[in-house]
Amino acid sequence: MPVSVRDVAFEPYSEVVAYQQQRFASAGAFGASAVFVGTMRDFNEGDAVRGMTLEHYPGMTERHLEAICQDAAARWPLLDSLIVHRVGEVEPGDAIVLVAVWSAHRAEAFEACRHLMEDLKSRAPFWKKERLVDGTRWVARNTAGYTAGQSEPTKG
Amino acid sequence: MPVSVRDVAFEPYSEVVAYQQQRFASAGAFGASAVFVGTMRDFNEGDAVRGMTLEHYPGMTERHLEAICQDAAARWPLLDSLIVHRVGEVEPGDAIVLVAVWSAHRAEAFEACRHLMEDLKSRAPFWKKERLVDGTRWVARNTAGYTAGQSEPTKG
Amino acid sequence: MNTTAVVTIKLFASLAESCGWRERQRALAGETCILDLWRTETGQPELPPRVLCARNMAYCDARTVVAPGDEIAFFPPVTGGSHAG
Amino acid sequence: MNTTAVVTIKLFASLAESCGWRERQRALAGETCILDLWRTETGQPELPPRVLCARNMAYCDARTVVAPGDEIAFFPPVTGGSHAG
Repeated sequence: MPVSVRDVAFEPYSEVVAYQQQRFASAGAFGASAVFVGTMRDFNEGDAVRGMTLEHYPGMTERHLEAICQDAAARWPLLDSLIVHRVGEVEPGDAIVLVAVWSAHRAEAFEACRHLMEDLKSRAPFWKKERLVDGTRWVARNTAGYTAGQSEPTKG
Repeated sequence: MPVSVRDVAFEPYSEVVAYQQQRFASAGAFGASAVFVGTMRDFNEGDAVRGMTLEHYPGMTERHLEAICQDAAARWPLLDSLIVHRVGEVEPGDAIVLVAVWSAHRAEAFEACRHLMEDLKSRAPFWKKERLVDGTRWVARNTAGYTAGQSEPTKG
Repeated sequence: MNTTAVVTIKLFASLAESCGWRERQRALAGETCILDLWRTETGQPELPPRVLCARNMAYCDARTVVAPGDEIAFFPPVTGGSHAG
Repeated sequence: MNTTAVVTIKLFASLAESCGWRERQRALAGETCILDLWRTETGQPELPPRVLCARNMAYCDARTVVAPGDEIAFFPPVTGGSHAG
């Protein structure tokens, strides 16, 4: 259940393929893989977004990502999971987060992948600051998850 | 919303990357991608499986995959979806099905991806025949989806 | 025989194996429903509950009346998607 | 001053920006809870409901008593994962 925080751009599907190849020696060991990729959009809350700075808490962030994977592994019969999260200066189109889950059957792959993302958003210490045309703003809350939240822009 | 049925092995993540590149001209157009890959396992119902023959109904199968994508697009605000399904002689480790969904936010990507898979399993005309050590058997029903079903082996 | 008063009948998967054929053309003799075709072609009086049927590539009820040129298919429950769920 | 009776205090994101600093060491003077540190370091009497705190990289309550060598962090609600949901 490797987790990693990267300060350079990464290609999410190459990560999935590379990890899968080194992790599963025998072809046919898993039946289902669920993958989620969160990508930086160029539009948010009605404003064009030029870029974003992703801050994290080195040490605590990795520790929480590991705990999130362990919790999912205790809850579903998973074969493995993988989380990669970007930090630093992010451009539109860049992958921000990759969550991948491998299991024998599809139900647990879907459910665990979704749960990992929701857990990551609510617990892992990351903060986003958007660069707009007329300044920057901190993203105050994540929206559109299990429960829709509200973003509170503080343009400056 | 392209769908395709392939009688040769395909690399699911290369399909995702290639389609995404030609489909989304501007980086930052989508925020969420959910991908499911179903892979042939080397074990099922307690028996070692050596291979599988996947039969389909040319014409009807493609038509139903397209209908499944259109239904999902009517139900969720999706940017696009992609289905690739393997047929013919399949070996353990081969990808059987790829479902990918692109959207602005994660909730609809997760939900639509799951729904597409369940819909595909219940409606699209595909049939699986496993090659075992001591013969072959038709896979009678899909298990472990929204509602757990039952497989009825008819070894011969 | 009018060449247009013909239907194509297809079987798939375990059904094709147990019946020993995959495709046939048949001339229609008067009003015929899908169940009539099943009886004539397989010799079985009823459509087993696990057998599905399609008319021109759309699922339909066995009481559906067929028309000249139709493609009628019979097949077992579908099992696509990932392997064993 | 005993060099071990020191705690590290960290601020992140909008909190670091508004306070103008990211990290400090402070000597402990008697039993001190996280809320006491917040008051001393920011001059604010209460911890705003939207400010989270962690002791040695684990989320904790503001009434938690700190120990020498602890790393205490204050930060706004987390917003990781994909962009805007």
